[in-house]
Amino acid sequence: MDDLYRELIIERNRSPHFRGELEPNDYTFQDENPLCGDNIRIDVRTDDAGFITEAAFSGHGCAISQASSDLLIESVIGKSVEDVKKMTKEDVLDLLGIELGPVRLKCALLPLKVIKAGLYGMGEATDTL
Amino acid sequence: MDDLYRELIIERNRSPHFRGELEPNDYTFQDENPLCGDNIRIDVRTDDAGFITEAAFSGHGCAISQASSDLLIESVIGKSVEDVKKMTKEDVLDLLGIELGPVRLKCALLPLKVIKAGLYGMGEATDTL
Amino acid sequence: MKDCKQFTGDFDTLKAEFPTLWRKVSSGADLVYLDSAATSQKPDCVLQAMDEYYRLSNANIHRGIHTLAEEATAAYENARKRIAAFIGAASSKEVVFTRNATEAINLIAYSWGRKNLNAGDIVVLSEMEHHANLVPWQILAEERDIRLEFIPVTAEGLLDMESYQEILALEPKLVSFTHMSNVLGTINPAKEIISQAKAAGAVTLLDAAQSLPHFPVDVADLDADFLAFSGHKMCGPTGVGVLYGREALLRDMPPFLGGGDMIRKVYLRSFVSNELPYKFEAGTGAIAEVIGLGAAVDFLSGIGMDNVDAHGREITQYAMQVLDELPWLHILGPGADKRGGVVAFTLDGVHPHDVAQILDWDGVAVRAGHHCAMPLHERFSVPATTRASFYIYNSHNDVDVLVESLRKVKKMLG
Amino acid sequence: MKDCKQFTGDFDTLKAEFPTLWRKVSSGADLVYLDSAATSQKPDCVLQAMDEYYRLSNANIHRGIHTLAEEATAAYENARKRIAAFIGAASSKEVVFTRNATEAINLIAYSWGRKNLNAGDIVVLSEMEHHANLVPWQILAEERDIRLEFIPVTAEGLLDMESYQEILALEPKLVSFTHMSNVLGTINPAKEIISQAKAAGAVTLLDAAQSLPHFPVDVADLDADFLAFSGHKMCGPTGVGVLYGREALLRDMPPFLGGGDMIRKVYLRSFVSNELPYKFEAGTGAIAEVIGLGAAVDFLSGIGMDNVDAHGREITQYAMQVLDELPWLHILGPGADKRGGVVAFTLDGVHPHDVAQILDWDGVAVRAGHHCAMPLHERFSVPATTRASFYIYNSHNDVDVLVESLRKVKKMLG
Ligand SMILES: Cc1ncc(COP(=O)(O)O)c(C=O)c1O
Ligand SMILES: Cc1ncc(COP(=O)(O)O)c(C=O)c1O
Repeated sequence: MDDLYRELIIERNRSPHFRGELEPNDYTFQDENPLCGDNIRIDVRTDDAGFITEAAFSGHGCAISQASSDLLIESVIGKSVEDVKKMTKEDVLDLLGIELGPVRLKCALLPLKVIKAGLYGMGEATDTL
Repeated sequence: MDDLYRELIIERNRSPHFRGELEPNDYTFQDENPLCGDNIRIDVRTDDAGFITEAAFSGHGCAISQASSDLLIESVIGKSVEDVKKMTKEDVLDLLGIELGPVRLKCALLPLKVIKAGLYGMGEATDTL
Repeated sequence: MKDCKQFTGDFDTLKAEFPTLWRKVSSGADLVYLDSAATSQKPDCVLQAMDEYYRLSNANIHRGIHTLAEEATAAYENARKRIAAFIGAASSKEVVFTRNATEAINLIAYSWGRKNLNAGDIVVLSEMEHHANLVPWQILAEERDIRLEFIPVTAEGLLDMESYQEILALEPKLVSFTHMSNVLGTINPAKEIISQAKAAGAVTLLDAAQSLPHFPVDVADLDADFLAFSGHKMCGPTGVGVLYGREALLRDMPPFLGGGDMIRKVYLRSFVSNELPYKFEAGTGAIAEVIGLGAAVDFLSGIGMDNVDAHGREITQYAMQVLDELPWLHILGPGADKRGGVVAFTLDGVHPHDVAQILDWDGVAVRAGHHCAMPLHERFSVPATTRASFYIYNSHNDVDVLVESLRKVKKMLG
Repeated sequence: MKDCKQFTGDFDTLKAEFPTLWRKVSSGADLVYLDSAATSQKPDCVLQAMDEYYRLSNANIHRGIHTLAEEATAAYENARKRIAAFIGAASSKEVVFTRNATEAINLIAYSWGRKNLNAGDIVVLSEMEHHANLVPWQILAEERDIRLEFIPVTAEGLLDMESYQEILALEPKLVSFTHMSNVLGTINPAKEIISQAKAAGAVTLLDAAQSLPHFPVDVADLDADFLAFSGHKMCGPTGVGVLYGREALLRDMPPFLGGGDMIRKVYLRSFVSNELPYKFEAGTGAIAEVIGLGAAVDFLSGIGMDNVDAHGREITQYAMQVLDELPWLHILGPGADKRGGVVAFTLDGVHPHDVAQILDWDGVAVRAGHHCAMPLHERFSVPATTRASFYIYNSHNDVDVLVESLRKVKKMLG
């Protein structure tokens, strides 16, 4: 547990750096984890070259999904849309620095699912990351 | 097994005394044991006072159901229709003089089911003897 | 068969019968199992009954003549008789085995529903239903254009019986509702609801998945037409549930699944259905599981459902009392006098998933989420709750460990 | 988990793994189990796998966060993966758990069938189908006015492939047939039948209830769209079966049973289905049974399905040879080279029920009746047959005991 709720996660859950909504935006997507009802929306702004200049998340969820959202957004700002599309489960787990069981994994990965679905312009987020 | 296939049953299966069909008849009914496909028809003739004067069975089935049919018919001839309606499972088992597991019990009781259904004028034989 | 030890009247000794309860969780803490509303633990005698079937009498049933087949058939049908007696059914013909309560409800929706419900007909449910008693009717509503009406849930977490009267005035064809909410714990006045439904001309289906494990449920006394429950929530195995149906109703219903055992005769292009209850049991049944459920029913009868009930009430009352002392914790649903052994709550500022995770660290197994009752959570404007549920093997000490651990959660994340 | 002993290549030692096979029947004779086509016996390791789940990790799955729920979920989903690999499925999303093969076929009839079949559409079956692959289509035919066509069975007991071509010319929507007959033993040329069906534009469903336990079955190689089988016939427990479906087809199908787990979201009046395979698994699944089936698949893989096949062929050949020497015994179906380990026969002048009963006295467990294939028996103008079926634990000696006992039957009743 000490692993799971390390200081960084507790901190980012309590005081996220990137909470909010961006209107207008270039990409936006929202999805839910049907297992728990965690609901995350991510808005993204990009420059003409396809680099992410701003991003923010809203919605509600557990500490893991909140911290994961905040850390993910921090990591994608400045990256190209194409690079973010290539991000994997491992990238997110590296950001969090923890190991997770299958159920909580879904919490941690929800923001990645959401941002990728937004960037790909999908109708629905899928579990195939 | 020696119990189950005692001489009487083997004998009555091999050479039944009451095999055949009666046309015309006063009562007739036919039914099947869905578990095994045993199929028994019993025809009955009665006198004006409601006593059974003649009866016969046809169809096919295992030694137990054949012997049971033959012995049952032997026992009902001379009885009143009302008395036969009251016959029970135990009466049949007494005739056969054996004990039976649940599956073979259905074989033994098929003729009783058929004759009672015929006498009651039912559309379908039931398992509630 | 190895019998469960005879019940001494002392619930503290019962825990010994449940092998799972003696383990530790991944953190090394002792397990405190407070998730029985999801599935109960199984006593040794239930596992032994299944093992004995598999190791001694394993055979397919009904059609077999050989020794094993006869033994297996007898064990299976004997279990059906004891289960029928346990719920007060008039005959074992009224007990149909399904996979779970969910399939039992679906069977009614598919067979009874498709025969008896037409466009515009009304089916009454409630806002506190488990998805198992919502989705089958939604599928049917979409297909047949029937109307669904919902008995509202009051702020206290009770069914709004006044609104129910208004709905009954619409002359519904079916009233299908849960005997006990798996979230609020609310025990609904089933007898009253059923008798009013009957007076209005409706058929009734009682979802007893949560009630049957916890207190005496008698279909004759309740006068229910249909009743559904699952084995796995009442000390029985997974893979088996029961649909009870009044014989006259079952008799009039068309078959649901087709295949072996549910037929009397089969031709290439038609078939004749078998008699009850086999008409509704297609293919090889859950033989070992039915035998296991029979043992579970014996086990519960051995304790006595009145005792099970009393113990459940006592522990729920204690839990409500100590949880009420935590100002940052909010319990959904009514007071202890109106509920069974289920307590769902929210914590200020902490998501239920985090609660469950940290509790697990202390060995406390609770459930977090919507507990398959999303509309009910919507009704109370919470996306998810944490749920502790109690059963015969739980003690005051388990509640104390829960409270201690909740304090820790609050300190850490709240 | 206690592993089954590693297979040594010697089938004689396999019997040691099956506890049931060491008992005596009611007469006192040693059991000779020749009824595996009805249900197979279970090896110790399968029973242990289930027991271990119940005694250590018993919890409801998918929604739980606590240690037990995570362990149970992992064990369940891991079993799904191994079962998917065992049948050559592209993904475990294509493996849907049902109660048995019968429910799997019904699921297709209800979900795929009601979506895709309309009045006048043709479904092709065969005359050698088990009731499980007849009745669901008869129910649908009645409801939707679809037409059923049957591939005839030749006097030898094979599918008449010429007639099949004529039926395909009618452009059927579905061809659903058994891979191996549970009466004739016939192994049908599934690959050929499927490729011809596809060429004619039909979807295909293979009933693998008898084939999968006996020889390698690979859905990719067969190119089957759907495949159904039961755990209990392949060393697994009762209460679990599998529907394999091609992902694209499953995706397009509406849900069948409604309830927990098969949903993504539920509102009072509507729901959103969950992703595959959960969309088709409503309510609490047969958790222990799926874990047991996973262990069964490991057990069979440990032996090697090629070895299982070779042993089955060898023993069937021997049985056919010695039974052929009895002039008053008549075997239904083709020669040993075209069949799996099933031999059904009639005895001159003796009813199959009596055969089975007297054989039981000698410890020999066989089945008598129509074996859930009444139309096939009608085809061969016999009301019932006696069936001996063989599996991995049977030996030449078992066949010899059978033959000895049959002679006795003939002498006694013939
Ligand atoms: C060919 C065939 N199909 C289907 C089934 C039905 O299997 P289950 O009863 O397990 O659903 C059987 C089993 O008897 C069978 O032999
Ligand atoms: C009230 C209620 N109804 C129905 C069900 C469904 O039970 P199962 O999943 O065993 O079908 C549950 C179990 O979660 C329940 O709590």
